Amino acid sequence: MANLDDLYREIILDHYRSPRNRGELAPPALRVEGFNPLCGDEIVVYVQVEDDVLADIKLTGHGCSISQSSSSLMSAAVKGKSLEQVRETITTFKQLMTVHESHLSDEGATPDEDADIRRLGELAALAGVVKFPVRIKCATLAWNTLIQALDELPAQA
Amino acid sequence: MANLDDLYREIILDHYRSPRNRGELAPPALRVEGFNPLCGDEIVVYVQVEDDVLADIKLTGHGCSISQSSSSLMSAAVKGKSLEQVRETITTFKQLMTVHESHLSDEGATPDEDADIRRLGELAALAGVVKFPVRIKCATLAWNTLIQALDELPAQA
Amino acid sequence: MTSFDPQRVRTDIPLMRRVINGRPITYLDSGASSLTPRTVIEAMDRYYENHHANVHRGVYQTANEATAIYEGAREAAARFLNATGGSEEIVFTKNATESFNLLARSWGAKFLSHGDVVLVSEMEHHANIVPWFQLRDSHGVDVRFIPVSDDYRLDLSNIDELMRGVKLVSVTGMSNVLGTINPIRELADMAHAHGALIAVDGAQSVAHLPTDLVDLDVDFMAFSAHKMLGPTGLGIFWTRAEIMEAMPPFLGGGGMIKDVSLDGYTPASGPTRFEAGTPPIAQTAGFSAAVTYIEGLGMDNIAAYEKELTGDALTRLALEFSGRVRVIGPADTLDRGGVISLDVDGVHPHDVAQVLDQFGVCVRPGHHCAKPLMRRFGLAATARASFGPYSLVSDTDVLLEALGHAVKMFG
Amino acid sequence: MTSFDPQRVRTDIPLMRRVINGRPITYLDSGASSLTPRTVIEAMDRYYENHHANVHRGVYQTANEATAIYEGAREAAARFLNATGGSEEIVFTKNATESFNLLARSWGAKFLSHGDVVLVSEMEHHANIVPWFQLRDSHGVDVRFIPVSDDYRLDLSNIDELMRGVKLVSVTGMSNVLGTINPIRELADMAHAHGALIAVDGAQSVAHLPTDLVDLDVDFMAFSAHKMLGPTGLGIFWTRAEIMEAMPPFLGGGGMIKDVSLDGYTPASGPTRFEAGTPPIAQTAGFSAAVTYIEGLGMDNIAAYEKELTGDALTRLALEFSGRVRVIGPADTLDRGGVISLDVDGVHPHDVAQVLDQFGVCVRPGHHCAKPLMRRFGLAATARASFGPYSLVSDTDVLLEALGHAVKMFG
Ligand SMILES: Cc1ncc(COP(=O)(O)O)c(C=O)c1O
Ligand SMILES: Cc1ncc(COP(=O)(O)O)c(C=O)c1O
Repeated sequence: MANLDDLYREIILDHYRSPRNRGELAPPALRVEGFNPLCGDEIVVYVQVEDDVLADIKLTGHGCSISQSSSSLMSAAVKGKSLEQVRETITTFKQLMTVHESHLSDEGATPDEDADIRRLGELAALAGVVKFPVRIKCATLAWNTLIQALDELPAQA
Repeated sequence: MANLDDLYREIILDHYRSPRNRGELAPPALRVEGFNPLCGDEIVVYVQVEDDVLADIKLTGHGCSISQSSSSLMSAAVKGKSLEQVRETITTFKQLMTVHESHLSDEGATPDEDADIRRLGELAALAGVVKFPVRIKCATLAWNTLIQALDELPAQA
Repeated sequence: MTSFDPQRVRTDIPLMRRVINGRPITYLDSGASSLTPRTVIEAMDRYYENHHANVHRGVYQTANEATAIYEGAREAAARFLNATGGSEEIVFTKNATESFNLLARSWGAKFLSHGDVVLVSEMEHHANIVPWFQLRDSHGVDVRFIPVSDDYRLDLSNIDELMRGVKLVSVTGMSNVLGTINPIRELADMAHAHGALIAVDGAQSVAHLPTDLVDLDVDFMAFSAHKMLGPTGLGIFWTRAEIMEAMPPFLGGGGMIKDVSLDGYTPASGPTRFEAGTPPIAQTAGFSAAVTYIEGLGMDNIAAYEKELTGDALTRLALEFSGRVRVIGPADTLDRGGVISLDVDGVHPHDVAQVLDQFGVCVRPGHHCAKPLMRRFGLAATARASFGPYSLVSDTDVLLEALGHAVKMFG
Repeated sequence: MTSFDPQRVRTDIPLMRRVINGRPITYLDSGASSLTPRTVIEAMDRYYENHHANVHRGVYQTANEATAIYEGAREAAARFLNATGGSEEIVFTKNATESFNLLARSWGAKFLSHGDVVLVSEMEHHANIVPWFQLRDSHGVDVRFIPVSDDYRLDLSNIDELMRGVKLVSVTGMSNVLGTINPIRELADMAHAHGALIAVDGAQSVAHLPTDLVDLDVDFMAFSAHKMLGPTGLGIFWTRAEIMEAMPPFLGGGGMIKDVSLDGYTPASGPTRFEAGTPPIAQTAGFSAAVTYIEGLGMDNIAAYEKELTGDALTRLALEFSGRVRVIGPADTLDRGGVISLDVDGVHPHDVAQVLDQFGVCVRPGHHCAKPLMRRFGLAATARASFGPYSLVSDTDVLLEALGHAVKMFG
């Protein structure tokens, strides 16, 4: 059975208590807001893209330990990466969050998933969230907001 | 238990098959429409009042045997009567139709009610309707329309 | 007869045990509301006994369970209709009527303006008429009616003329008075060819015929759970996700917002935008059970079986009451469902129903919320008998026996 | 403690047997929805098993029975509220939210015009805010807010100023976040003195306090069955008969009309004018049973008992968590109901609720559909515990134990 330790790993509590990349970026950095209307969580993502690289990212907002640590972990994972790498990370993370229900009862993951999870580094700490389906929205809020930000980037010349 | 013969007395079927006072009256006779929105019954009552007497009454419309016979019986009962007598008849009839639920199971009526019913003459044939509460609206449609007509009479000089 | 077994269905329906005026109930009012199988009742009991909680905003276990039941019903609805967009295209309302009001006041008020035409038909239920009159009064749209021909079908002979200026066609899949099944796919193609959208009143058709939204190619669908073996208090509204996304909110309140401040509000997206307040949660549990139950019977089987019942009843009515009883609806079973409206010569429908009640026969007298159609045929009311998957030929036997009594009594 | 016995109530509630994460359920979310007594569930079962039929238009026996059940619920509601106008003043909706939409779009749209002010409060549920913003957008009315003071009460110090131009005051009887009970009679007198009408959001107050419309002297009342031990899918709207008679229809469809033709429609009179389509019939059976059940317990007893529970919980929270847990709401039980919103230092309400769930404790995290109030106190959310007549001091024990764990975990 899912228990609290699966959800609240130490890394998560650490990022919650000491969020990375907290703050704002001035224009021309892009600013995008994300809401979770059901629980009132709000997040603002600022991204600064230079030469197809996510040069800087900052976050403000408030929310639960899951949404806050997820946004902090995300910022650490994507900052300084090429947009292509960022998109890959997003895809891998979203897969982690939509792991098929049939796996929820198993203890382990498939070998493929294991490989993906390892590539996620610290982000893998969020893997336990899928055992608490109602919290998946918390974990993905920052990511969906980042996706929206990338979509809003001016088309490349 | 209530059965069909309580409802469909011979007088009722007779008035249904051969309605009295069927037709229209030309102005200045008053014309008032009544609807039973639930079942689609419609009735039009024409009344001609002269010197506080309901000199003439005619009815058109369509509806079930209960609403049609009730309107026919009503027209016969009130035609040529003083407005005061008409109002008394209406009151007595409405009482008949709102006999308290607790009487529904009894076979008889109270002595007072018996006296009233006797005064109603042929109209008393409708007494069985109260055992079929959903049909009460059918029986009272014409009467409510007549009440409305009386209410709309120009105030007496 | 198909392999489908109505006797089995009867044993699943507690109300079938009722005795009315000394006779076993002969329920012939499924067009108004269907009887409820035990499994549907029990699904709601289980919900209240084990899982009840308000949905969506909970973290605790029963709240998650209630949410899963509620969202699961959306999936059941999407599956039942073959809605390729899935559960995101399903909005829960309180009945088919609210679904039409949602369509008119949200989509209609936004996308229709003065002079635009909504084309309904003369055989529509008031649920698919009054909301359009209300929109006419508030937004100046025109409401136009496809006439009904003497053979009780939509008269499409003038359809090109009728389609002028039409932005929405809104017609019933199956008439609740005539039994007529309308050519929805044909109307959808016609509507789309004219750049219009099409809504279907599925209140009857979804409950008695297989419904495949891909085949039908319509844009909106409205129906009620209580006519398809489900509970009262739940309606369904379906539209394509891209249309839904463009629809402004309808009722305002909790659950349909993204944000509210002292200055205003921003609506949520997806179906919840149209689900203000605590929804009929337990009812969705019952609805899912009804869908599962119907899937178990097979909607094809139900439709085929009811067609047989209808054919039998039409034949015998014609034989035994020729001249005295007129069926207001198509005389054979081609494109026709199991709704049989009767006009009994010299006996008002109210009286017919009253006499029938003495035999335990439940038929509905009245205008069936289709007054324009009644006027079209010069009637104030009919006495309507309608079948469900639990109906039997022996129900028709009792109907005919009782009808004979009514005819004699008023003869 | 009063003679009222919550243990008896518990045995009447099947869901109380639930075990969550190895612990018996500690249900502290009655503010969101109440648990359902067996008698309420059984009333609906009996309805489906014996009496189900569509209402109003039937002549046959079960249709009459269903109609009697439905109309009987109207009488139960009128009795419960002491509505002197009787059942003719009761409209059934799908929830309190629909009741407010009905108020805004029928009465509001007719009697309010550009610049007229609707005065709500900062502690309102979105159900009593969003419909007014919608009316602002469509009809140009102004929406003004009575501020909430630092002691979590309506700040009426500027009320004369606030009342300028006000045509309707619409406030909650009891806040679903703060627990604050508002001085409705006082507000009613004030509103009437200014020629305004007053509506009350009774969603919480009707479920937890005795409600007497004669004493309160208000003009409109809205609430939901599911918060008062009744089923989901049923709301109640009450107004005085003379006001109701002047209100135009809201939703359009069957049942709410007097006549429909190809040219237009005329609405019915009385409450049915506002009840388009097949209503939540079975739910009214459950509602009547809930009213009877509450009458058996005595609403005075319930209110007194919940007050004791609340006082106990407030005291112990202050003692055991001083500094770490802040109660967002009045600190004592004066004019205060059993809703306790918690702000736990350093622990987000979502996380509080998640940890509590491990102890079988059901509390609700979130903005509770009161975002303006949340903003007022600089919060995004609270973790809310709320009592019902089946709550026990031992529920508070488990709450405190679990809360201790949450505080330690995130400490
Ligand atoms: C104070 C208050 N008003 C209105 C509502 C809305 O009730 P419903 O969701 O049943 O429409 C609620 C409950 O959520 C409430 O607590
Ligand atoms: C064809 C049709 N449309 C709409 C409705 C309205 O359904 P409801 O009353 O459940 O809203 C009905 C049922 O009365 C119907 O038969």
